[in-house]
Amino acid sequence: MIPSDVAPSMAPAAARDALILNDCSIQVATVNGSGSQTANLVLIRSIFQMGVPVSGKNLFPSNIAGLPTWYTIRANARGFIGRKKEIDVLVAMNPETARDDVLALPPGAVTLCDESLGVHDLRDDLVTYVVPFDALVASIAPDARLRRLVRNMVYDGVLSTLLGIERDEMRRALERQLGRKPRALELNLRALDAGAEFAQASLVKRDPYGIRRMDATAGKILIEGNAAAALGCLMAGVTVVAWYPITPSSSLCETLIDYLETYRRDASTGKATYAVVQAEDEIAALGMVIGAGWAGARAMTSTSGPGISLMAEFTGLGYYAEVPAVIFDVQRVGPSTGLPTRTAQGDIASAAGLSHGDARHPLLLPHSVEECYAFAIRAFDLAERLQTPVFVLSDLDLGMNTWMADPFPYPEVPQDRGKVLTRDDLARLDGWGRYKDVDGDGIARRTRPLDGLPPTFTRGSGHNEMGGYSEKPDDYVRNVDRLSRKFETARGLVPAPEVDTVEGAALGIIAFGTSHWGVAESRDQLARERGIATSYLRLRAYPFADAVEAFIAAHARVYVVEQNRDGQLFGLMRAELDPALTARLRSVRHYNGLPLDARTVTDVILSHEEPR
Amino acid sequence: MIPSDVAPSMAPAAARDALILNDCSIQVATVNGSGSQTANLVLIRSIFQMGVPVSGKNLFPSNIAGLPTWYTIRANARGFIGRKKEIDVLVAMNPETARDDVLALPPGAVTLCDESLGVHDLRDDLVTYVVPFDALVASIAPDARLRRLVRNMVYDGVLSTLLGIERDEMRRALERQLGRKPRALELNLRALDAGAEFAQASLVKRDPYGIRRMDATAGKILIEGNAAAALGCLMAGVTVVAWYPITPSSSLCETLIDYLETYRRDASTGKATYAVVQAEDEIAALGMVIGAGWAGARAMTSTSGPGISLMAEFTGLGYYAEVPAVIFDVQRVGPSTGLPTRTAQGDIASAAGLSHGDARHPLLLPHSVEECYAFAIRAFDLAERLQTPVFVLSDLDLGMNTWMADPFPYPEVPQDRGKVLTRDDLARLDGWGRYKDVDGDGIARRTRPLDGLPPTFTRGSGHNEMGGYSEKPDDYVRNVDRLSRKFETARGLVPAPEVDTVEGAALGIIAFGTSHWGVAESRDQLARERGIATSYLRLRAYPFADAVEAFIAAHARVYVVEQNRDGQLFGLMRAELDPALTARLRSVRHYNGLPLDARTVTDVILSHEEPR
Amino acid sequence: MGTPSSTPGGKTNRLGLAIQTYRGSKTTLCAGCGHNAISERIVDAFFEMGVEPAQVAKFSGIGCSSKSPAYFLAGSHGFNAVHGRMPSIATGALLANRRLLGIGVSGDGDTGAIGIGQFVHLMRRNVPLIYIIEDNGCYGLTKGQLSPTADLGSVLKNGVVSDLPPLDTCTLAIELGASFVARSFSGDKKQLLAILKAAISHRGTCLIDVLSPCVTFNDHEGSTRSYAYVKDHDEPVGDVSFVPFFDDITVEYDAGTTAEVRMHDGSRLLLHKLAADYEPTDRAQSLALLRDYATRGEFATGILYIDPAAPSFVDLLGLVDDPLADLPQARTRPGREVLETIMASLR
Amino acid sequence: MGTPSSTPGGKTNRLGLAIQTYRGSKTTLCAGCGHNAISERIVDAFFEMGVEPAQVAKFSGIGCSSKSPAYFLAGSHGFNAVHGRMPSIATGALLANRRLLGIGVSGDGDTGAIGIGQFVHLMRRNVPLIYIIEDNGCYGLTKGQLSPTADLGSVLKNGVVSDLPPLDTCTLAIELGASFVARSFSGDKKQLLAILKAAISHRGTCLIDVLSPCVTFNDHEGSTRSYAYVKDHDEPVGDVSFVPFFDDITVEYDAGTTAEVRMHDGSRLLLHKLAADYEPTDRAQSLALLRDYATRGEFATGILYIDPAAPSFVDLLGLVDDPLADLPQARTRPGREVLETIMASLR
Ligand SMILES: Cc1ncc(C[n+]2csc(CCOP(=O)(O)OP(=O)(O)O)c2C)c(N)n1
Ligand SMILES: Cc1ncc(C[n+]2csc(CCOP(=O)(O)OP(=O)(O)O)c2C)c(N)n1
Ligand code: SF4
Ligand code: SF4
Ligand SMILES: [Mg+2]
Ligand SMILES: [Mg+2]
Repeated sequence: MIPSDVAPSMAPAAARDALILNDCSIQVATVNGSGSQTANLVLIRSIFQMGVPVSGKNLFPSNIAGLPTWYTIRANARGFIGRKKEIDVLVAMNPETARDDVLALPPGAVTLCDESLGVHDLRDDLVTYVVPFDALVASIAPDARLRRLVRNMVYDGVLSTLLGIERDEMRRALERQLGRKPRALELNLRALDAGAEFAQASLVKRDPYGIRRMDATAGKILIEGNAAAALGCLMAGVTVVAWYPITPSSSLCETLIDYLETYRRDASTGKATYAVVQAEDEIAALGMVIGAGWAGARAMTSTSGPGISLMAEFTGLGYYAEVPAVIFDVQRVGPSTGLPTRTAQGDIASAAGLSHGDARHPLLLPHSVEECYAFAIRAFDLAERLQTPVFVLSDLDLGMNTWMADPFPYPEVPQDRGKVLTRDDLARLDGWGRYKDVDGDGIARRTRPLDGLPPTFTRGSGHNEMGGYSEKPDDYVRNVDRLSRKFETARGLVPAPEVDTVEGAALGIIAFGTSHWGVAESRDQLARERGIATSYLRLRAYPFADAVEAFIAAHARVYVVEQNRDGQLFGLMRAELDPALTARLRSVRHYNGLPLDARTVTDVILSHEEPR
Repeated sequence: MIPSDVAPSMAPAAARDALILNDCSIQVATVNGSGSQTANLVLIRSIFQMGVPVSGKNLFPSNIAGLPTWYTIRANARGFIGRKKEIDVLVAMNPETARDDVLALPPGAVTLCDESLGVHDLRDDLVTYVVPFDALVASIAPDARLRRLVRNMVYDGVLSTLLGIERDEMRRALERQLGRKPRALELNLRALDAGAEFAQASLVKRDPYGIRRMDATAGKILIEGNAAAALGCLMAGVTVVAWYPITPSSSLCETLIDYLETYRRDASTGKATYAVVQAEDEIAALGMVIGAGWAGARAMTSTSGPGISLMAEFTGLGYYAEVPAVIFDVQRVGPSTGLPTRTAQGDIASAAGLSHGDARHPLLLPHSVEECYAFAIRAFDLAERLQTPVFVLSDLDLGMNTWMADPFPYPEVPQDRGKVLTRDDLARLDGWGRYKDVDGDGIARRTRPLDGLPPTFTRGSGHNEMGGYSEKPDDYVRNVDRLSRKFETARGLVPAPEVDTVEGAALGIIAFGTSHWGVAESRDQLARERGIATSYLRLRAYPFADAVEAFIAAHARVYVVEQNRDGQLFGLMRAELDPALTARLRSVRHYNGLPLDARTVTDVILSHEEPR
Repeated sequence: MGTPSSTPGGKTNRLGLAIQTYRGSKTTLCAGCGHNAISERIVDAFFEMGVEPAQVAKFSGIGCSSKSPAYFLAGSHGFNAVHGRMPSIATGALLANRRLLGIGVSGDGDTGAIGIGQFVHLMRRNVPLIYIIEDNGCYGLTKGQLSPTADLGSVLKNGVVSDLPPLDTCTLAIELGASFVARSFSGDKKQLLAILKAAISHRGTCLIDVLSPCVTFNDHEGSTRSYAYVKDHDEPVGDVSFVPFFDDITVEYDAGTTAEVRMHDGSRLLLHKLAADYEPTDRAQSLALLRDYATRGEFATGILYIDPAAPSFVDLLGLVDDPLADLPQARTRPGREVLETIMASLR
Repeated sequence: MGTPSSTPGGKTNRLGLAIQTYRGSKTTLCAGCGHNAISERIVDAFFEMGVEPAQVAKFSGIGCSSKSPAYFLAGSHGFNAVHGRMPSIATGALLANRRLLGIGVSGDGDTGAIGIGQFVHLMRRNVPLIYIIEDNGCYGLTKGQLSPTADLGSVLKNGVVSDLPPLDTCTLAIELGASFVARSFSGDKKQLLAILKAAISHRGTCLIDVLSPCVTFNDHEGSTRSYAYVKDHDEPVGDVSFVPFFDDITVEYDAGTTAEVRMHDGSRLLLHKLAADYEPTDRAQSLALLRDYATRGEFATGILYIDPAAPSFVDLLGLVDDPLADLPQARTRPGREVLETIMASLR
């Protein structure tokens, strides 16, 4: 590399002088199955290794190969790593979408594209860098097939130079990915260098974006929500897993299977301390979980919308016969098949009351990979404590995308196996009845088969306190009233909301799950751009804690932000909370299948607060 | 029969002198499968033939033979024929329950029992008539097996004398039942006479109840709700029926099959103008209905709670792919198997939003057999007009019990087949798209296979206005926003509520379906007993008409009366209507599996209005 | 009052338990229902085999047949699930506690219609469960609709004729991988008892299809004693809500012979008992035999197929010997070092 | 761009339509996926048989296979239903309009796992539908999990081994009452085309199980060219999200002979083509033959069983000749006198 070849403005120093540091969104538009995962992971990892908060989101089609896919990285020094509505830097790799991708950019955005795409002079309000991908890969990979593969690493190289992402970090990240494959590693390293060196040699930096080392990621991990939930199940001590594949939940059980195989074989015998069944469908999966829970196992399944619909009947059985079960719903866009590879929070209403008849279920609502992990553990404890199906509502954005997190803490609380009767208990209780409310919390004591205690006959039909079959009106009422009482008990046991009350704020915001990320940044926008202070309640579970009403009462107007068309949480709150308070609620809904971005929230709130 | 044997007070005149005329509840306690249906039908029919408003309710166990069952008749001159909480006259025929049955009676009630039951001197605050059933039947039927059968007719005879039910009307009713079986008829007539004559000879009337001829049933019919709905389907011109047996809905399709076999074979060929399939389960049943609806048939299924749960996924497909379907839900007590032979209104919440994701479905809420008939017809029109699944929510009380009604009117409105595109339409429209909202009402035009118009590709996955596959965020939003608009259109098309606004009433009551009967009588109780005037809105469909908000606005407090634990309608209203108004709502819930009675409603309302 | 049993009272079994211990609560099924006779044989079999009742888990779906687990083995654990989904519940429970001896009772509607999917996959997995179909060719509990095992030509009360070929659950079970497949008749005390006892000893799925007459709804056209006949031919009964009392139908016949059983409604059932030397270990032969008899309108009865060596699902999954449900936290929650290793790999 | 077809362009069929008319939109399946080859054969068959495209209704469930109806017969009606439930949708539609020629495409997961219940009952009813299973032994669309037709011993990417016996959908179909049952291979153009053409002429359920390699996920352990090999053996590729391009596998072999087909992953498939004089009308013989070949690890291909005379479900129901969907109100709403008669009977 001859120093004089380097255009002066592209010296490493140039990137360091960038106007907008550590705050940009980068989108790589490519084709499904074309193998860009390594390049994208190297990109996000290298930024992460530089200490800059970052997230990566994969927007992929519902097929296997050949259709457009977009990978978006958000880096933000202040930790706002939700989706940014605007793309700052586009890497156009897909001939089919390049035109639309470029046309959709905001003025001033950056494009990195191949000349052959013919999009470099579509607009004159962009900063466009033309990269001769073909020529660059030809120089490294003689074999045409290999060229297709390393092509992606070239844009990493170019971006490294343009944005100032340290090439050594990229190399480290690449080694991490391909360390066990020396030839692959070598080729990719060459592609990386070729891209970086081309940029240094031939591009003049004209955009304001830059990445600069900071210290906000030290000790942190990168993980997807599904893997985090799987880890939670592993550490919760799950023993029976029954599942049926469905996007975007499959990787939860698949990762869990990997962990179980590795860490849950009996030391001495090598035998499994768990059973995993790929069931024939979601009905069977939940049936197995309920059968296992009845027999005393910690059992779980994971699914997405269509599976939730299919689980309605068995969920009702679990509720009414009072059998623990943990159900992960990694939500996608419904109804019906909908958009299987897009994110939503559209199952909260159906999950809350899943089943015909009167039924209510606790829902845990993680917003982060940390909570995917922690709530997974908690879900098993709650399911056994409450003897009922417990849902963990994640979503595609959280489950399948890469998130930064603090390392997960080892669970210090021992497993809560709930009110399982022992011989001693039995002696103490006078006249045990399976469905008797001895403690007034609606939770009766159960036995497990083979514990040597009196057997029970469990059924989804009418039963009395003693567990006997009954069609008597009073028995039915006594039983379902107790179930209502139990749900009240659940209210106090599920994770409490996280509340950030700002002195003097007239506005409140309520959100749950991944909507948090858009809301957190929107609050910042409202405050910085319009001087509007907002308080915030992040709901972490259903049933609603009393704190929710208190929060609403403390604010004049409260925006309920969620990712579905019908304002399902908003509806649930209106149905269950004091109308005097719910009159203050406003619904903010986002439902196009993309993760919620801050600007959308800000715009809707401003349209109410500052109507034109 | 020697005249002097007749105790003077028991002459027919005696009954006519009864203090409480044409207002009583009669309960016959017997054993499932013991063959009391004829006797009970004769009882209700003869009262009906005497012109007295009457209803009959069967309270039966979830098995086939040998368990307790109760048949209750309510006669009321003013037409209050809902369940009466108190039993006025008990016919104790079941040794197993006789003791409990007698102990549960209010003071002053009447018992008619066999000496051998040993319950006649359990209480001294009842009017007890002892009838020697064994001796009476022995005198008529030599064969022991036959004795068991005619035994029931004996109590009819006794009641005829005691209450003054004209024996000729009983004979007519009996002939109607057994006309084609002369031997059976003869034997039963003898049993009837034996009972009546025994009572005349040996019993002294000491109770206040009597039935006297009036003129409130002329021209009316007696029918069960399921049969009425089946008639509605027949007259609607249903062409494809797919069902799976489940109590209490089976008799709907079974009656429909009978009608179709009789009245819907092609005159010339004898071939069927309909297809009926007993499907393998409820999922398949709804699948067939949706397939048929897609192909242009008028298709329906009927089920109950567990089936509704199983239909969640397909209902979402019907909603999102926009296929007409009619689903009858004859509600029973849930969740899970629950109490399969008891009544409830517990599926309204799950049906309204059935499916994962965002989905809303029109619900029709008949309160009477007339409406079962009329709404069945209307449901097909609405399903085709709206191109969506439409639910008709009946219940066990309405569906399986015998109700009085005006004869059903012939449908004067022609079938509404909805926006089915013709060649001419196609020529007129510029650029037809399957999911284009040409009229602004959210309803797009559809084609049917083999009409010779452009084919469509229907799917439950994302699609654009042209019906093409799409994962585009904007296409999705445009489409589901149109579905919301369509639901707004539905609001104006579904049956409007029936409103009875009483001048100056501060209280309003809202109810739907069979809760009507308890409410109607409760309003009378509130007015007569406490001078409390109430207005009444009887909801006949979901989505809610604007009249609902207007009604609430016009009253200080509005009681929402329904037959489920969680106040599901109450919750739906709070979720969807203005909180300023819903603050006025109070929830009245009844959920023990028995039909709602007036006294329960009155008591709950008074506990709010006149707290101690 | 327990289910009466044919075994004389007083005696005790190898556990020292009396037969009463194996009974259940009083049946609520119709008098004469074949299902009751099956419950009695289950009582006898578990008594005679000396099984500890508390070790048994009873499973069922929904139907008259599915009610019967309440009528035997009161000392056992019971789970009466939802319609057609017993197999998944049983699978989960038996994986959670491999020491449970599982017995499931289903109906021909519960299994053959709504439940056929779970049936197929349970058979395929060879889950260690005694799976009894109480097969009456109709839906008893919902009042007599046709089930998928109804004979071609059988007639519903309203005149609907079964015009589809009957499902043969035994053939399916053999095809799908069940390792023990048998057929019997509810009234053949000796054979049914012997089959049940063999099943108790087998580890793997035991599918036992037991022909079991529904006295109340099984109504064959043309029968001279059928319920329809009673109703329509001017006998003095005349009440549709009347369920007549019938006695149990019993039959005894020798191995290798065919018996004709007259049902309550006058229809006949042809049962062929497999010869004593029949070798039920050749799948192809068993299937051919079933088809053969079916073509002749007869039911082959006895143990039709058995593969004692087939690995059960519990074997296939390589589970630890202790019940999963019983594993203490120390064996199910990996240690700190595991979490740390994983965390390190994600950094 | 339509699906390319092997029939030369330019020609027209008896309706005067060109082959383009029978194509669909561009496939979005992987290059080399067997499903694409099947779509091409469907195009050829409907073209050659001269079927009016608008008369055809295409049905499917969910999966890569179930996407394919979009890739053939653009001029036909299509209904892409939910996972595993295509049979009920098709049944309803074909009853509603008996003039529709129905073709359903499903996958081995869609049919064998979640959909096996509806499969069983569709076969039993002999619904007039060409039911194609594009059988790749895995779940393609959800990225390669094992399906119930996976060979014993096949291995998932994460090491999970298929240890359950494969479901044989052809055997089941014959047992259950389907009147036309065939098996072929996606790459055997001649045989598949011939079978499809025969199916188009048959009235009743035609179950066609077409072995169809998933080039992306079907991953047999030990294979030297498998994706796992490519990934783990230090070839320079190294990106798990990369889907390699493969060509279609084609095979041509004679009736009565066995062909060994090498799959993309190096594994082999043994296909035995039934002899030209094979008589597929004896159910028992067909079943025996299937079992025979299966024991030898071979797939018998060709039309395995056919009963041309079996009444279809539409026949059984005795429907009027006109489509039910088309009946005018005059034929579906009984007259006033009917209602009056009924009312009178209720008075
Ligand atoms: C999901 C669901 N659908 C329908 C029913 C109604 N149902 C109860 S039992 C039964 C059929 C029982 O038939 P079978 O299994 O043959 O048992 P049998 O009564 O004949 O012994 C049906 C359809 C139900 N309980 N749940
Ligand atoms: C109710 C439901 N569960 C799960 C899924 C996810 N899913 C989509 S396709 C598929 C399997 C497809 O396998 P197969 O039918 O063999 O088709 P292939 O892709 O192999 O052609 C699954 C499980 C779904 N769409 N719906
Ligand atoms: S209805 Fe039939 S199956 Fe049910 S209990 Fe009675 S006889 Fe048995
Ligand atoms: S993943 Fe497999 S089945 Fe799906 S399109 Fe690709 S090759 Fe075909
Ligand atoms: Mg049955
Ligand atoms: Mg497949």
